[in-house]
Amino acid sequence: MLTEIFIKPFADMVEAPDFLLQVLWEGLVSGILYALIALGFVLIYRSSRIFNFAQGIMVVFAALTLVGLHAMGVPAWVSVGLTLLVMFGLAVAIERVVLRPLVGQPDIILFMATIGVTLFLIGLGEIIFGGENKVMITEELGIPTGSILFEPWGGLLILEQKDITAVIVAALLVVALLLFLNKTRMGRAIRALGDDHQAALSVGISLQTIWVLVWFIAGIIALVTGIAWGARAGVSFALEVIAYKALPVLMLGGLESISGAIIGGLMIGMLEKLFEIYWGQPLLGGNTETWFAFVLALIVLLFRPQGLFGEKIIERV
Amino acid sequence: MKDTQGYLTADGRQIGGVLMEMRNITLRFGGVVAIEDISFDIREGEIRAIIGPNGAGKSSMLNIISGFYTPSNGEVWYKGAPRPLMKPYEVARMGVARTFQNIALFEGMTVLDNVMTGRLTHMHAGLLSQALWWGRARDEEIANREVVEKVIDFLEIQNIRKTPVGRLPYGLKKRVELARALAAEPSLLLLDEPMAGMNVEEKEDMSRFILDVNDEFGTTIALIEHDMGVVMDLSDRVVVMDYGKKIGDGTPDEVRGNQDVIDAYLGVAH
Amino acid sequence: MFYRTAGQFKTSYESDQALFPVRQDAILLAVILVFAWVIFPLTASEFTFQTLLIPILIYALAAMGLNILTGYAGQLSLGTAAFMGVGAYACYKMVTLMPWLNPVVAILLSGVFSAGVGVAFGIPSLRIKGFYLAIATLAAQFFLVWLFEKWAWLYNYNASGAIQVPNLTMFGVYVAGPQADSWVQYYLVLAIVSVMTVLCINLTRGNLGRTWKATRDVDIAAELIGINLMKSKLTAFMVSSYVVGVAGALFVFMWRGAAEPNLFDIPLSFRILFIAIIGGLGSILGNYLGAILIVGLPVVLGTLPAALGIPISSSMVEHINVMMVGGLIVFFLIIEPHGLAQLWRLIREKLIIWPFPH
Amino acid sequence: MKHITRLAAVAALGAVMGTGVVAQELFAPNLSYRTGPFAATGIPLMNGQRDYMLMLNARDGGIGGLPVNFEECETGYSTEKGVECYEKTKGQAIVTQPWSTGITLQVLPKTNVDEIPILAPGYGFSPMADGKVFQWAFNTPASYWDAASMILQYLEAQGDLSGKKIAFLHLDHPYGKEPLPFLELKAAEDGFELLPIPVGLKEMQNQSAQWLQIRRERPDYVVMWGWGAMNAGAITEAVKTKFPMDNMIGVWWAGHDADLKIVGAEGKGYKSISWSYPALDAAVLADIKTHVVDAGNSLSNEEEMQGVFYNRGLVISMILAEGIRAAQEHTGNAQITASDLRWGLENLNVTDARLAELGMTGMVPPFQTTCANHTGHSGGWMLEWDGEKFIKTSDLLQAEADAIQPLEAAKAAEYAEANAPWAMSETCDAPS
Repeated sequence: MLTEIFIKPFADMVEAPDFLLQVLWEGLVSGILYALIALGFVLIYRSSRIFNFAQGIMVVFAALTLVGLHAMGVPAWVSVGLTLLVMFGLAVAIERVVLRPLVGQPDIILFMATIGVTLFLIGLGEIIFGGENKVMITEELGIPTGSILFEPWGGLLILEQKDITAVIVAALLVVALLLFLNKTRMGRAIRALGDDHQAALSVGISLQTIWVLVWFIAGIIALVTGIAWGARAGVSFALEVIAYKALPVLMLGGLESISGAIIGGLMIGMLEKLFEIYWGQPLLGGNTETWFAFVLALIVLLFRPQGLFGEKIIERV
Repeated sequence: MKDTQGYLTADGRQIGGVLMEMRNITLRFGGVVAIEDISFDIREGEIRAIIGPNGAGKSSMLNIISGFYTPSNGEVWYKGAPRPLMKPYEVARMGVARTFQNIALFEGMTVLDNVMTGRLTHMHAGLLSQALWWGRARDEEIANREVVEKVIDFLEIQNIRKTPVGRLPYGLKKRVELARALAAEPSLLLLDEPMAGMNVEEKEDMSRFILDVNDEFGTTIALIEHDMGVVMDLSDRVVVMDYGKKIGDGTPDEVRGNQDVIDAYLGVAH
Repeated sequence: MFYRTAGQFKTSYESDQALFPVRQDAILLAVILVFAWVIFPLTASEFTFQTLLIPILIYALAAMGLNILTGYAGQLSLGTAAFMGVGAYACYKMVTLMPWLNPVVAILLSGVFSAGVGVAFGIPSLRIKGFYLAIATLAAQFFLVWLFEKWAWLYNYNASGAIQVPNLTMFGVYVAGPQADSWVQYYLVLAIVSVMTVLCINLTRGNLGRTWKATRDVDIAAELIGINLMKSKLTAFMVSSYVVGVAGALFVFMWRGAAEPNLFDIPLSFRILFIAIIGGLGSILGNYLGAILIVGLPVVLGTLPAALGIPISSSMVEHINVMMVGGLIVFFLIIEPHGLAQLWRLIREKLIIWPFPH
Repeated sequence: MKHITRLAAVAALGAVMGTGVVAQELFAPNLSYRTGPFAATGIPLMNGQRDYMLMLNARDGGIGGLPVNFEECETGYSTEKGVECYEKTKGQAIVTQPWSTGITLQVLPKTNVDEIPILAPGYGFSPMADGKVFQWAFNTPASYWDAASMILQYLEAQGDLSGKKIAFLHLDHPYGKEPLPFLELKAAEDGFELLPIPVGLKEMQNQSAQWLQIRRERPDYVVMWGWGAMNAGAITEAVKTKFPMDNMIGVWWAGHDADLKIVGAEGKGYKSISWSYPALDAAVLADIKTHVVDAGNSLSNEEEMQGVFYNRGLVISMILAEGIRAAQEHTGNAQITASDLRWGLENLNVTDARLAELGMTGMVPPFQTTCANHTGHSGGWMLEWDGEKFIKTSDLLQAEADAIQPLEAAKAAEYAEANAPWAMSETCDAPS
């Protein structure tokens, strides 16, 4: 039994390094998508202390809008533009209808409100778009769909071109976001908001504007995530569950840390895949990915309550 | 070692032996030294003040007394024996009660329930008894309510008994917090800036209550205060801290004449 | 007028601590009890029993369990359904391993197992706070549901992986399983839920309740006035999980009749959280109000279009239902973040001084 | 007490539904799911079922002169909602069509007490075939064990299975686990290695771990019991992993045109066993076009109507309609009760001739039920994806009755024992 746990998995890894690489690659692709969703959470949390559970449904909503518009005959890239417009409208609506009346309420109330928004969007989305699984307009958007084969060590490594595209686009998005947050006035205001509302206000941008903007950015992230994930398995409401995968990332990386979300996402993506393939499937009957990330984050937090990237908190009275 | 000899205060009260003694206390946070090698004692029945300018380490000292911080060096002696390393709640159970600088009342509860939490350390009924509201739980609830009502009468907050504390004004909140600490019937009562943020009238009220508590129940009180004036009238002996060091210790009159203290308060360059 | 409290004086602390210091409250409760114990059972249809009366009681109990943890002790949990599952599976194992066991005893004992598991998963609460803890409770949620799937012993190696409630009798009457009559199950649920409610009220108004609330409001201050935070949080996890576990056992044995693992997945947890929050955190009454709204409303909405003769497909009704529940959650949070119980409290205060404006 | 509440239920429902207790119609509700994660596969089936009944109402004025009230109660594939729908409809309904194996398992014991037939064509609990034990349950015309048996036969025809490795990719849900007992039995008998790979409900769209496992284990075949979003997920992953499509076979619920369209030509060679086939030239389709589509009453669309699932929906409603007709002829009344319908469903005889009369030639193999045999074991065809649509690629396959029946009897007896006291019909000779 002990060898099964401690020796065999590593022996397997060494024996088939091409397979190990494939596992890591799959983990990386999932991880980057987790990171993207986690980023949406972090941005909103930093600027408004809202734990936005609706991030998952926003992914679905954005993807459905895109596909739906295209099905109506709108050209692909115009659909992307219109979808962004819809996401902006959604951001404004959420700010007006939900956030503004709830300013100053306890965290848990705001959290519940986002769950309310989630349900509302599910119902609305199903009425508008219907529940059928839809095909993401991958080719129309000019995303390459083939795959690239490598043969390292005489083995086989399959890299899907759309996964590669997803990784590149996600990386570009992250870089763009970091530039925006660090180099622009608006971006700095958003970052400052995380630390101090007054400081942010002194920049001369109203809180409302910042909120709308942040929710809109979260909407853009949702659209990118939706395209990338939808390209893999179609677009339907079942996509919503990937939002849960971002939660342990937040635990590990911290609710407020942008770099934490990225590193945490990649780490969890790869580790959960490794665990599932080398330990979960042979020893535990599989499907460990549903909980592995949570349990990992829990254990890390037990020893480092501030998360991997947080600073130690000195409690005061 | 036990010092049983007390002293007589100016107004003629007999102060008893040493209740608590701080021996060479040092506290460091990482590289920062918050308190450096401070010793003093608190005697039974006295009102002991710790004063000093902002950042002097007063609050840290109070936190050490109440067990919230553990000193990096030095010992805390309590009731004639060194206090082992313990959790804050264990310290509280040994008879140390306190109030907080930025009021820490339980906002979701009524005044009565808040004060009742002061009696927690005196209630021991089991889960089952409480669930059934029968036997020990019920008896305790009634017995402790009587104690609490006495405190409520004493602090003159009868009329707000059933009001949620969230609705009270600042000054009353401070008084409720004092009530909660008093309800515990502590051997040592710690007051963390009891007058902070109060107007003159409220300060006078609070001073009166502090003196009455000390008078009526003989409770030993240690308080820290930023504002020198009130404290001098109130306390029997004063410790003065500055930049984590003790710069004076004695009766208010002695301290007032101390050059170091005057410098610290007048902000003479070090 | 009806709620005038003038003339009702308390002469002892004991009577001041009584459950219903105001007489009208007691009368109102008596009326509700008569409805619950006599009028509903006599008049309710099978459909009403199965879709309104029984589930509302069970959901209210589950929410009460969650409320103890989240509303009273301030520890946000998103894993309620998993603990219900522990109760349900424990009950299933007990009645299949020991068929002679009285079903009510089995249901009450099954809470002990969920209490144990609850304490184990409550340990992180000593170090982790707020949303981090909420996410941590999701670890329990996902891990336990996975375990229900994979641990075949739990469902007696049944090929479908689901558990099926056998026919159980008590004093010669069927109380669980397909042979049991709805009204029998209703009375049983009502009795258990009533008793649990009284116990919960006692716990939350006494010393333990104050300990929990202190932990919730200012945990540092709570510790400095002598509260052992570990004990306070873990007893909250224990009591909460016990209640939730009993609710889980009732859920499957007195209502659903069968269960598959993913029944205890996150949507159920959220549903119970909605009930607790819409009803009012830190309130016992609120759980009932929340359950009536969240469980009852969709049922009523579902039958409305047909009753009014509006030609609308059932899937559209369902979509609108989901939207409405989402919208209502936001709506109620905006008009009264402290829930329906607080709304009732305000109305009651108004009634007490009515007809005088102040 | 029970009687009173039952009466009250009927009265209340009558009031609520606005239909009245003695309505002149056949109330045959459907526990549909057009929402939720499985809606994608549910909608075409529901549309097919609905259109067939609407067509009968429009063309023939219903069945035996009485219109069919084919009301849908939305479940979203949630068991809880399903039970609610069951309770809501059972007062008047002559049948319950639970969809979802989860709901079937839940209402199965209830129907035995409430005495309402369950019609679960091609799903539910395989031992329901044993009509002596499951008096009220019908999984006509074929069970999951039939499916597993036919798939194995098909594979055996490609070469001996002993020493081969078969991965069983399934939804981790009662539905997906259903064929396991039979597959395990056959694995031991035929000497192949069975590798069950569960897909959790949350992983339906992200099956990379499962397919990495398949890549590592290198099975000769992948047999799939998938549903909803899982099918599309699995098929895209299979294409990506370069698993030979020829060696991948799904159950009939994993043969949905829309799922394959996502991969298009790359899915060529993928197979699905099926007891129904979209015979697009069948007369019934023309009738539906005339009476339902042209009248603007269909919820479907042209593309969907050419698919396997829509046409299967038609067959499902046909089975119910035939059961009703048989019951009407037997009792001589147009207004039949739930227990009359049970007789009807136990005495189905859908022959080739009858199919021709119905205009459904080639859409389903002929089958016959009896009191003891509630499945009928119609057999099925292997369908293959040609890049654009599914085509028949085999002759009619028949399940291996010898292997299935003892297992059915054993599992049925086990079920009855676990649910004792369980009402059974000891003899199948007594008239119902």
